[in-house]
Amino acid sequence: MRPEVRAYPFDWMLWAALEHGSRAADGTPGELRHLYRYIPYFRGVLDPLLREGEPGILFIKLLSRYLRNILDAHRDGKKRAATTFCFLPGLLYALDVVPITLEIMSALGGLTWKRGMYDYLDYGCEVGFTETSCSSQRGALGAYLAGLAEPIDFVVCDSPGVCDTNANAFAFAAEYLGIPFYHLNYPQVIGEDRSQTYHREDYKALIAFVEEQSGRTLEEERLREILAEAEKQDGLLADLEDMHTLVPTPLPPIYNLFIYAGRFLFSGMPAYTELLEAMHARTRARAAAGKSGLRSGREKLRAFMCYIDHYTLNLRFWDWLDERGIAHMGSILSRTFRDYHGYAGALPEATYTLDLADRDTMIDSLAQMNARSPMVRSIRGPYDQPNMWLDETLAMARVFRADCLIYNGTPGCRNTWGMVKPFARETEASGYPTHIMNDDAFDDRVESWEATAERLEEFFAVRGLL
Amino acid sequence: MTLTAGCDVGSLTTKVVLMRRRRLLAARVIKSRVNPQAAADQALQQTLNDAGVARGEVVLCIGTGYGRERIPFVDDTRSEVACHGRGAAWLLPSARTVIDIGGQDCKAMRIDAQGRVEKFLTNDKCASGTGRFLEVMASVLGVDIAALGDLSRASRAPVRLASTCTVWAQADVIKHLNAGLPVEDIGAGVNAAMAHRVAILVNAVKPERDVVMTGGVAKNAGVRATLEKLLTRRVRKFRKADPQLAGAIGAALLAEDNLKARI
Amino acid sequence: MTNIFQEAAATVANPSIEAWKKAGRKVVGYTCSYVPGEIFQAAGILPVRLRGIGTTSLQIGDAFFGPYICSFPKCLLQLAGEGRFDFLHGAVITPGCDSMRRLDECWRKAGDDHPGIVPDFFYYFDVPHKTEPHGLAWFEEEIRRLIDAVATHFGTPITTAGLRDAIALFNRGRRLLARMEILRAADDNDISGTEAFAATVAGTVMPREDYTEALAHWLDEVEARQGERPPDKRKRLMVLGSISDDMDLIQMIEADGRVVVAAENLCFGVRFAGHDIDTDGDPVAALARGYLERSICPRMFGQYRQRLAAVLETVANARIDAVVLQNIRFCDLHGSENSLFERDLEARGIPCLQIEREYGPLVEKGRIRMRLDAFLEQIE
Amino acid sequence: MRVAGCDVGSLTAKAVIMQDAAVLSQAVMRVRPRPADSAEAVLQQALEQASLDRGDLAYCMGTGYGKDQIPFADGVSSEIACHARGAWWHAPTTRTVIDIGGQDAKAIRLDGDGRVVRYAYNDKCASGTGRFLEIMAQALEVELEDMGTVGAGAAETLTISNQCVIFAETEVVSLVNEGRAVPDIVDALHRAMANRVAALARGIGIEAEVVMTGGVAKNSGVFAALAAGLGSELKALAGFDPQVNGALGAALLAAEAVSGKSPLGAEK
Ligand SMILES: Nc1ncnc2c1ncn2[C@@H]1O[C@H](COP(=O)(O)OP(=O)(O)O)[C@@H](O)[C@H]1O
Ligand SMILES: Nc1ncnc2c1ncn2[C@@H]1O[C@H](COP(=O)(O)OP(=O)(O)O)[C@@H](O)[C@H]1O
Ligand code: SF4
Ligand code: SF4
Ligand code: SF4
Repeated sequence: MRPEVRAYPFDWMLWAALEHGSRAADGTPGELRHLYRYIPYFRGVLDPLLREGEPGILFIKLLSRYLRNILDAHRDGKKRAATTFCFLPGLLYALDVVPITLEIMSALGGLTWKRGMYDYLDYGCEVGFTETSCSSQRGALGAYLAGLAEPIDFVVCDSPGVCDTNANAFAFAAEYLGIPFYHLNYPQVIGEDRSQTYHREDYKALIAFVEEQSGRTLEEERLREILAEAEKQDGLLADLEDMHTLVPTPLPPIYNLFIYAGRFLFSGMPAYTELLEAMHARTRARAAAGKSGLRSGREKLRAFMCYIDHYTLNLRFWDWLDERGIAHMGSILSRTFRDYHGYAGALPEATYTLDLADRDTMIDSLAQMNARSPMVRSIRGPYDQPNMWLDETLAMARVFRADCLIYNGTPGCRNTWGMVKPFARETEASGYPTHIMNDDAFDDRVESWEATAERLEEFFAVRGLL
Repeated sequence: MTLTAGCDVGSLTTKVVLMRRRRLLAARVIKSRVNPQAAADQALQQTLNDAGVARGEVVLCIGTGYGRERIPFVDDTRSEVACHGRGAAWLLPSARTVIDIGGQDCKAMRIDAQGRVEKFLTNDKCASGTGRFLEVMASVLGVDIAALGDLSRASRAPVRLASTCTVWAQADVIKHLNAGLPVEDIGAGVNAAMAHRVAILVNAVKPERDVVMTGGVAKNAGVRATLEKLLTRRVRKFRKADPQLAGAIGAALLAEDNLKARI
Repeated sequence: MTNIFQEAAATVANPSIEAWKKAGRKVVGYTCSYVPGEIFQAAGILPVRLRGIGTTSLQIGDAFFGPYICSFPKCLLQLAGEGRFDFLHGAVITPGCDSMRRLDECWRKAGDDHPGIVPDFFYYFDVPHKTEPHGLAWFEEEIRRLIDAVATHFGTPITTAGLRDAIALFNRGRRLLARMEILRAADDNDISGTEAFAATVAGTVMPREDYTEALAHWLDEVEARQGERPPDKRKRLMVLGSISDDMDLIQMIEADGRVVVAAENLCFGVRFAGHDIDTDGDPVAALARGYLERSICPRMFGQYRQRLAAVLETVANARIDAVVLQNIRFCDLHGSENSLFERDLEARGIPCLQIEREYGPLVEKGRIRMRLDAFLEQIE
Repeated sequence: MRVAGCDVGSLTAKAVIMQDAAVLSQAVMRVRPRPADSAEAVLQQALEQASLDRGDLAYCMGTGYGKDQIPFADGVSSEIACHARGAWWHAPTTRTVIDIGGQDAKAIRLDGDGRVVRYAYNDKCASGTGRFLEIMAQALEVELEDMGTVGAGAAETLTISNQCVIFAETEVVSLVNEGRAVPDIVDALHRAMANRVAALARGIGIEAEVVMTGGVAKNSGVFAALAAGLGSELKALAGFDPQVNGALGAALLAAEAVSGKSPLGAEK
């Protein structure tokens, strides 16, 4: 690891960038111009966010707040738990535990710094973590393994059975750092009763674990508050997603990022509600006027990202789509599958409901909700089984009227690379041109963004889409 | 007096040295051929000629390198790791960490004062940490491999390459060339990409001072300079001999040790 | 005697499978150590652990699996696609790891291009990744379902008594392997690592009765010879890590006679040796406990300590001098666990060598040879 | 109306000049360090052969790695589109095109109207590129042009399996050091390459007729191995240099750009 990287704590550095970025939003245009001179790279993040107005500003403030919480946790008498993005943090908040979502941290570093997460990615390999594993954990993990961040107290993940590579990263971290570990394990089917029972049992054991680690007990009222907030968020999301189906869609590409990143960070917390409200207001106005969310105002193509997005150096991926008049119809990460969501009717078995009646129903609701978080929901089983990846992709492509599908992941993603070829054959056969990107969503040393963009461009041209 | 030889048949080059009482008498580096025997024979003959000694005077010859099993005239063989360790200790007695990058392999090792290997790691992950990677890139750039290292010095803005794969990096290099970027910036990017990969390996053996480099890539100043930066350690240079010879020197020294043990 | 084992271990469709089939009996393939063979035994079916040896191209493997996938499942798919598993009446796929479980989809889809390669009985067996009571309950239910599915499909009832007998038979094999391990731990036996591994692998692909018989016989022979040899002074190695079922790697380590592979902890190896499964009580519950609770593979997350303890025990019992940690490229589970092993073994003074390789015919001979040689010199 | 297609690749630059759906001239040369120079030179060569001037061309379509650096190109098109169009023009019965150039290998599927319905590139970590053969030819001291004939002399079947060019070379070095015969190694290389590319084509589904284009199509060893591996008859472009197919496709697309209508199906 380069000495200059070693000199600063990772989490603090990230917070500092985001905090100053969020303050810049309050400055005058002149001040902003001045600031941009000093942060030529970060400009690529800040610009698209500030251009979005209130939602963008709220989003960056949200990120800054999240990081501040991590930094201050021990001072505030709270524990820190490393966790994965398919884990909904509500439970942790209810027990005064501050979540550190490794994938979010990796993505933020990748977006913000000129050299992305290279040093941290490589550091993980130096201490023996495999280079071929998924970069989404490996990046932030490197910083934590190197002791370059406020310490993690314990690990909770929910990827075993869904993504072993992911689970392996957390198991390795726990062992390497010598801290306690609990994992939620998912069976391969969703919807069956015995799966629900398993989720419930597993979740209860998790609660016991987190209670023990945090020294807190789960209070019913606290839980109810969080679920009530989640209820509100689900309502806003339902509206947003409904408007997303309009042609042209009133949602700018970057909103997709806001939707899921906000949920990973603050699901069940008022901060996320606030962000959704701002997005909702803007979107409704645009929808009422029949306007596209794209900057050009002209929607030429609707692309559904059937896996994840691209997070290296700046927000250029979203910007790039925007510039070309390509509407982003969401990814596997965007959707939540609340039972009454408009699109949820397409896969009724994959949905969850919230029941705030008593402690048990609430725990059950949380367990179900967690079992519906992005990858946990649809790539836990064979892709062609009911409710799994193919079903969901085709349903979403249809509901959101996508013209084509784009797969992007990481070379470390055994899970999807193990099946994406036959998967793409079937989506093609169903009439959706499908592009498989060959890059790494978190590490542009695998394929430069220029090369990635060229392949995308070629796909749109050769397949007659643009 | 006991005259020993070391013969290192690498994937790219074949090296032969003659030593007497730990002093280097003569050395040759020639290109390895499809016929490793012939290359070894040729290198040995030239070295003998240089030193003005007859074949019969060589008491013991140890072979190493990928082609070690095919050298007809060697009496014994040793692994490259052992030979490079031993050779490095001779080249610089204070050496404790050796980075050996040859054509097909990259190794990082920790050695003791006698040059015995305590721990070593090799690059199994990806070929972009090998000398061949540099050769492929040099040929795309149209520069001589010996000149590639100096491009780093001339560059003010090294490009960033998709450095995790030779195949992909090459595509990037071509793209950058086509985009009209200066050759020195691309070359510097190539060297840096290689250094980054090697640094992972070196850090993983927990390097101790002094750090030295052996093998052909040690002659690439750009890789060396970036490595120094990444490791925050000086990578010490040798004056005694060409670092590419380290393996052959180690082999000759191990031959001497063998003789001593026999007496 | 060991010829039988070597013969069985050398080919995918080995002669004992052919003989079994000639008698009109069925064969089912499976892919992971977590599949209880007893179920098939109880149904009169031969369970055969699927192997990827003898693959010469990955044309089919690469057409369905993506590029960053372990070559073991790719080799299996290749052989399936080439029709070289056509001796199977059924196959059971397990979510051992991410790559292995996608063999389910890839094999089925390859069936579209290569008709007839998917056995009629094609089953997905969902093994949980945890041993807590609800995990165990899930696993037990999975076993019950598999039993029902096998019994229904093949029309052979699987009874409690049948299962008990099968468990007893398998236990006998487990005890014999444990005996083999004890013999290997002594320095006056003449079992090479290659022989022992062949004998172990053979157990996964031979009819159980024949196998147990042959194993007992061979061990008697070995025991009789014991003491005839001068103590073996060679260094003793242990091999750990990713799936390995070819003799090549171990043969290569032992090739020049400097060292002996005195123990292993590999997926096709002696993992359950000496760990009997209960024969009283409900056999299904006993199978679930027996197979799940012993954490033998990094797929059981959060149980590294248990596995380390097992390795350390073997290291002590078999008087191991050094350990080779190998993993197949893109195998993250073993790849990163090997680093933990390296850390913890070296802290106890056991030198380790980590190598990453492709599964299959040892085509990377030069590279691996170089690493092994250097390591052997280092530990001498 | 005369049009040109210019394909500046990683190893060679190619140009084709057409008039009313007939090929007037074609040229191939090694690339120079600057793609613009390669483009100028190769077009000049083609123009001279046809006794034409630059001014005689109504449109020039560029393609290949250096397409954005071709100073005189009126438009650019992807290699996928060009190879597909070129192959289609030769035989409208073509449904699958396998193109192996210096930098990448592609499998392209066409529908009955010559439209690209699917395509795939060689995977990362793949040795299925022309460059692979160039490096191996160097390592084995065989001329690139002679690889096919050398490999034909193989007596023993060896296997080279590594997906990576460099690691595969290590295998080659090991084989050399084991004393294996060069023809056997060359033959193994051809099969290794053919296997990779066949997997690529199988991944998107192979439909007959299959035709092979690109510089590597000139290597009879790879061609034969691929033909054996595909399980479907493999065709060569009748009487046309497969390496120039991309430039041909570019020229056809140029004609299309000028006329606004497709020259598909036009008589040769
Ligand atoms: N003069 C030079 N300057 C810089 N690098 C060189 C020079 N000569 C060789 N190299 C590098 O050294 C590598 C070969 O190293 P060498 O130790 O001879 O390998 P091997 O032992 O495998 O034959 C080449 O691949 C090249 O990258
Ligand atoms: N005469 C030939 N015989 C055999 N192979 C050839 C010949 N010429 C070129 N090749 C192969 O074709 C490749 C270059 O193909 P080409 O289509 O020209 O690529 P590009 O368009 O990238 O320049 C070379 O890498 C080489 O492997
Ligand atoms: S991207 Fe793939 S490998 Fe990474 S966490 Fe998600 S499922 Fe796992
Ligand atoms: S390594 Fe583990 S998961 Fe893989 S087959 Fe073996 S036991 Fe199953
Ligand atoms: S193909 Fe590329 S990524 Fe794969 S090993 Fe080779 S150089 Fe590395």
